Amino acid sequence: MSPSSSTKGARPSAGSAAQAYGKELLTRLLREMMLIRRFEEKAGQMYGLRKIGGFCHLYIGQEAVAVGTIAALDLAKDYVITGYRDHGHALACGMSPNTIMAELYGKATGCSKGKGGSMHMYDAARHMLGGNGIVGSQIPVATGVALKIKYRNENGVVLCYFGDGAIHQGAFHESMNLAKIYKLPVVFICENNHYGMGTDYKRVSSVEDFSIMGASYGIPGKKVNGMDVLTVYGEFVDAIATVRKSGEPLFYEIDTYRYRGHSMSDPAHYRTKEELDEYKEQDPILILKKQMSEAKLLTEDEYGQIDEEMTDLSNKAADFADASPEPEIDSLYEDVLA
Amino acid sequence: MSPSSSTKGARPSAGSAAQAYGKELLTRLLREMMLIRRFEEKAGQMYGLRKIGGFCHLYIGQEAVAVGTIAALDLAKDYVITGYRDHGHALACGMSPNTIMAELYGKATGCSKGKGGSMHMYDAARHMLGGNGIVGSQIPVATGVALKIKYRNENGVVLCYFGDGAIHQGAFHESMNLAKIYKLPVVFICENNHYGMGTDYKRVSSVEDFSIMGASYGIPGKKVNGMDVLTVYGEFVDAIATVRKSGEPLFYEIDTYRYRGHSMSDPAHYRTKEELDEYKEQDPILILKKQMSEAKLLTEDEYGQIDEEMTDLSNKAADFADASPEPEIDSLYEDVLA
Amino acid sequence: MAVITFREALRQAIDEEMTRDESVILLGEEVGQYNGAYKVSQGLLDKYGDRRVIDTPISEEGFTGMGIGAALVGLRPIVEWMTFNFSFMAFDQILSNASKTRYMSGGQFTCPVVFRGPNGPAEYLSAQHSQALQSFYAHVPGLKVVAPSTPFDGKGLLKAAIRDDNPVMFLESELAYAWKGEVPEEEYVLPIGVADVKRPGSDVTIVGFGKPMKVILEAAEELERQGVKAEAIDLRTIRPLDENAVYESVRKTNRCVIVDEAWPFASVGSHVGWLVSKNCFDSLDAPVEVVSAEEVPMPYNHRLELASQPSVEKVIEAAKRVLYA
Amino acid sequence: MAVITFREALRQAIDEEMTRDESVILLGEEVGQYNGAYKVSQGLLDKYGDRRVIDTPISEEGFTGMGIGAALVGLRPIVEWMTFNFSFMAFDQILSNASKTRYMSGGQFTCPVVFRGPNGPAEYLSAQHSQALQSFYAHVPGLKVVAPSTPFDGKGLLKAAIRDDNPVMFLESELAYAWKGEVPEEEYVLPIGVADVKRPGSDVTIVGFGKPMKVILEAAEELERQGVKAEAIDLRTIRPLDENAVYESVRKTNRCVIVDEAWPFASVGSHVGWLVSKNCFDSLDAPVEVVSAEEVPMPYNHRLELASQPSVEKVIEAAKRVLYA
Ligand SMILES: Cc1ncc(C[n+]2csc(CCOP(=O)(O)OP(=O)(O)O)c2C)c(N)n1
Ligand SMILES: Cc1ncc(C[n+]2csc(CCOP(=O)(O)OP(=O)(O)O)c2C)c(N)n1
Ligand SMILES: [Mg+2]
Ligand SMILES: [Mg+2]
Repeated sequence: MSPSSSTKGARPSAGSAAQAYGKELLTRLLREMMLIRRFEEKAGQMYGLRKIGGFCHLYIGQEAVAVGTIAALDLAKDYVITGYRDHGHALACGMSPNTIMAELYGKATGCSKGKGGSMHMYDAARHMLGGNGIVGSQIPVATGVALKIKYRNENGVVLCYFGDGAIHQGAFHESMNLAKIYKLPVVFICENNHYGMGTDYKRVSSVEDFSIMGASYGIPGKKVNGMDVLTVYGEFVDAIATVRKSGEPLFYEIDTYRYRGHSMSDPAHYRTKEELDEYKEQDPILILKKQMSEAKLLTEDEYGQIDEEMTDLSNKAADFADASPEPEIDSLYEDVLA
Repeated sequence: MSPSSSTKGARPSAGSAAQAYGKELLTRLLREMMLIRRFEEKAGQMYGLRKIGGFCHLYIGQEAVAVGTIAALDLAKDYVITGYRDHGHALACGMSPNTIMAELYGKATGCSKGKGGSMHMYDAARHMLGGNGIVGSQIPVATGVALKIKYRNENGVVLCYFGDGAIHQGAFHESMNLAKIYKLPVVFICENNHYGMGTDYKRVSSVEDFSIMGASYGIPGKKVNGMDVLTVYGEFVDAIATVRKSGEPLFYEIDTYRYRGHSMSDPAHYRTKEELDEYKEQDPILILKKQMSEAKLLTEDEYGQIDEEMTDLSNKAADFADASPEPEIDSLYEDVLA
Repeated sequence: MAVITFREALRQAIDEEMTRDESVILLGEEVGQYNGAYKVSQGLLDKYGDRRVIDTPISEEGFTGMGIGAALVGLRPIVEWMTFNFSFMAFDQILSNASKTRYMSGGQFTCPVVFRGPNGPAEYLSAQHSQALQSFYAHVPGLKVVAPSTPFDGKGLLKAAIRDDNPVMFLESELAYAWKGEVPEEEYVLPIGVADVKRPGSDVTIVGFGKPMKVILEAAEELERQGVKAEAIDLRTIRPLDENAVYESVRKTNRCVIVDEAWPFASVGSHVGWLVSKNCFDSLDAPVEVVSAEEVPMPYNHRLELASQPSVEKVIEAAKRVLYA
Repeated sequence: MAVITFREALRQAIDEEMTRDESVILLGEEVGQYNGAYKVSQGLLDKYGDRRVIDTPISEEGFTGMGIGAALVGLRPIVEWMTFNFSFMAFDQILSNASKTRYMSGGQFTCPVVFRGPNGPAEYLSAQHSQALQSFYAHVPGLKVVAPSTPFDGKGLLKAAIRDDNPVMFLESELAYAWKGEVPEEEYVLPIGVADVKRPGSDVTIVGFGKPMKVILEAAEELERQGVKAEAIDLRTIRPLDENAVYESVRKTNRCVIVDEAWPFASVGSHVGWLVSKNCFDSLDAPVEVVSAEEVPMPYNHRLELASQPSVEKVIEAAKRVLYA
């Protein structure tokens, strides 16, 4: 991988890629993206009904990133760690919609027993390490996870996600250097959805192409189109194979977009309707649907069925959460210390 | 200035440069470097006699950096800020050896009334802002000083010094970005003396040429030979003119070397005698002396006289410090709040 | 007097001081174009332009240091942290530079910077975003720490903080931004370091500051209904502390409860608890009680998060304990 | 029993635990090739190699987070901060991640990491390098805080800290590294959370921890000469606190002095002062005194720096005050 090559790489065209990947894989990617989409929509609705409170950062529009990257992992030995916009990554790691929705409801059946909420999805068994609410704070932690992988010779890889806003934290700089000097198997992934809250990333960034920042650490950096899940997946199959072999870090800027506001209360006046619409035309689900249809790997019927299934899973997750018990008051004092 | 050009720039050769700068300027640079050298030697001796305690980071070997850069400033409107290895910068800013030595002795006549010590030399009037003991902590502060210069349209420049060890702090990364996006008149200067305490910078750095790190922030970066004061001075006359005009930040890695241990108690086993000797052959004072002699701007006598004068100033500084009173015990409670 | 929100009172303070003194600037995440994450800086970018109202990247260590540097050479920056939780990123800048440069330089520099933003629990935000962090800053010589509980106090104290030549930590609250209160039309400034008796009483002294004053005053009302006259003292400033105001009251009531929504260990609450125990030793008829947060990170679940915080019931119970009632 | 230095006792603890448990690693600035800035890790790189003894760049936030991450997935890192002053750079990692991940994940993760290094005033180091920082960490649920005062306690408690499944802040002292004391040849581990009576007495209880225990014991000797029997209690662990050990003593002596070399406001010292005032209310014959650092950044000048710290004289005076002597 050469440093800072452009968004459109030398991969096979989407149509032929679809053929090559085959129906099973593509259907899996589609199902996962659609599950995230429907789940998030449901979560948004339930937030409106005050079943969910506080911050709730939806991932709608960015599905191809979590799904395309995590699909390339083997979570028996690999790990995922991300920020507060974490429902998508949690679902892509195979966490059940029920446990995630229950966590959003603050119920005892949630993955974190109702103590974490939207920003803190964890699943120790599936190697999902959260869910960090502090911008950039997960990046140093990721290097430690990679250090353990290396120490134990596990041949695993850590995917560490953060936003375009997080890249200006000192934690990014320190972690990139640490990962390089110790040769740690971690892929740093900047999900550039163009905004950190209300701030267009160009307003607060010295450079527009973050991928060049890898050069300061001798880490290959590359920018990838994050609206096309096959591009993301193809890139990450290679990337992860590279890291398993080299044991060394990589850096990706994945270009993406969030359709909703930063959190639930954000009217998003900082961007135009035109910009939003433009991205919606590149919707990752629509793109994959089109690719699959063109490759004759998906009928409208099949699509409709998947949609229904994912909607149903999301509704059931809400029902599960609704029916779940509140945590006992005494649980307040549990889990502080081991 | 082009990013990451090599150590040896396109400047005139040393001999002709010497001619061009003229005797007055060269003598000034020589005197300042020799004052630092003799002062530091004296401080080292007095430390041995326990007149000075705690950390005492000598600048011997690095004189050309502080002298060559600060000579290009106009301290009526420009500012200097550095780390704990600050005696050299303090002297180059024109602070009196007496006040600095008295501070080292912890006396009431010291620049900080005996409260700061070796690491915290300040002179508000001469725009010397310290003297920061926390590695990298002065770098964000420098951006604020530059912000004020810009805010008040003062056409000044801030020189911000830090070590090869400090460059791996998050503060460096955050400050570079801030300086660029706000277009702040600050020159970030990494004094690469090859070691952060006992650590060879190559052991903890992803890249060997730090000057390339400017590219992550769209800031021109350049590596300069810091053993030759005329190279440094020439470079900084240009750099400061550039910043006064553009109002934008620059980044320099200045290659230098410290002859002594990190602080007084460091036997410096981490480097070879050969390496040290090699650098001593490039001694910045010897080089300038040679350049001046060759250009017939300095006789051995003149050199001897300067040496004597600087030794004398340093001895007198020790006498002054010795004779100065201890601070009153009640001064303990002063200067906490304004 | 106009009745305005806490948010508006703070905005007025900043606005008036920016008009009054050209060296005052405001910087932080989303303070400009977005008009503030919690809208305290609404309209200020339009009014003062991006030279004086500066949107920053998410670089707390960097822009906090930038505020400090600008203060050391003559500006009077107001640094907004989106919340105090993010001040951890800037902890070194605050401790090593803001609080110490004056001392280390033998008084050569002043550092007139205000650090402000919401502090303390809000709702449904869980552990990393819902913490009361005053104990950390109250501990540090070289800082002042202010925590107003009403729009009136907020405006007058924020103006004082901006005019103060020292670094001032100014603690606000997400939940209190919408609270309303009377604020005079004419200009006023309140002194830093002076407590305020928010409700006079003779049976028990209840001491607090910031958002929990609401809980205290509600508890005091309920106690009144039950025949107990509680005196409610609002410290308003944590550092420097108006000790005498507290002692005067306790010497009258002989009983003291302190409310602090921070964790108790090494907190402002327990510190005042020790001060009162020591300095009113002969007046106290009962041990001093501290009502604090439970010793746990903040949970997300609403019932749990409420259970972890000081409440009207807990304050009443504590008051009854010191009254042996 | 061998008489060894504090430094050597700590080194033995690390060495033994690294031999015992392959998941223990050591990382920090200069811990390897340089054998430790204060030589605590002397010889460990040679013995265990750079896979287990890891020199880091000066990136406290980064390598602290690295230690936390490794701990969350099964290693047991010992993170050395060259001094606790530099932990400010890593404050977010400690507070937001080390202390909270277990809670936020509903107990799914443990974080068995030890953060250690010298804390508290040394000599001639001035404001940024000479501070006692226990108050910050003592405040935080989810952390344990240990501060031994002898080589024996140091070794036994460091071994316990390394075996503990929680983040432990382990506070050492530059000046105490050279202190000597008896340490058994055979293996032992001391429990975290148990105080120790370092000197029995009946007239006044003097409570402390860490380096100031030396001052306390000297003061107790001098008091003995003057006919006063002071009981010296070494907390050893600050969080969790062995409250009962203190109360038991105070209920016997009826008088209490606490010594804490940190600033007093919102400190461990004043917190224990409140606890004792409250829980020994009926036993106390005098107000509880706290001997602390003066409320100033540490000055460089030696006379001033000594004047700013707890001293034998100050402890004796405080003891006499509570004895009305
Ligand atoms: C250290 C810190 N500073 C500020 C915040 C408040 N905050 C939460 S999300 C956010 C924007 C982050 O943007 P980005 O990194 O681009 O991620 P995105 O939300 O776009 O996924 C901010 C400022 C925070 N949580 N942590
Ligand atoms: C944040 C922080 N970490 C560690 C230290 C201890 N320390 C003091 S100087 C130093 C080495 C710094 O090296 P470098 O930046 O290269 O500067 P030099 O000493 O070579 O001038 C270290 C680790 C410190 N003062 N601050
Ligand atoms: Mg973003
Ligand atoms: Mg160096």
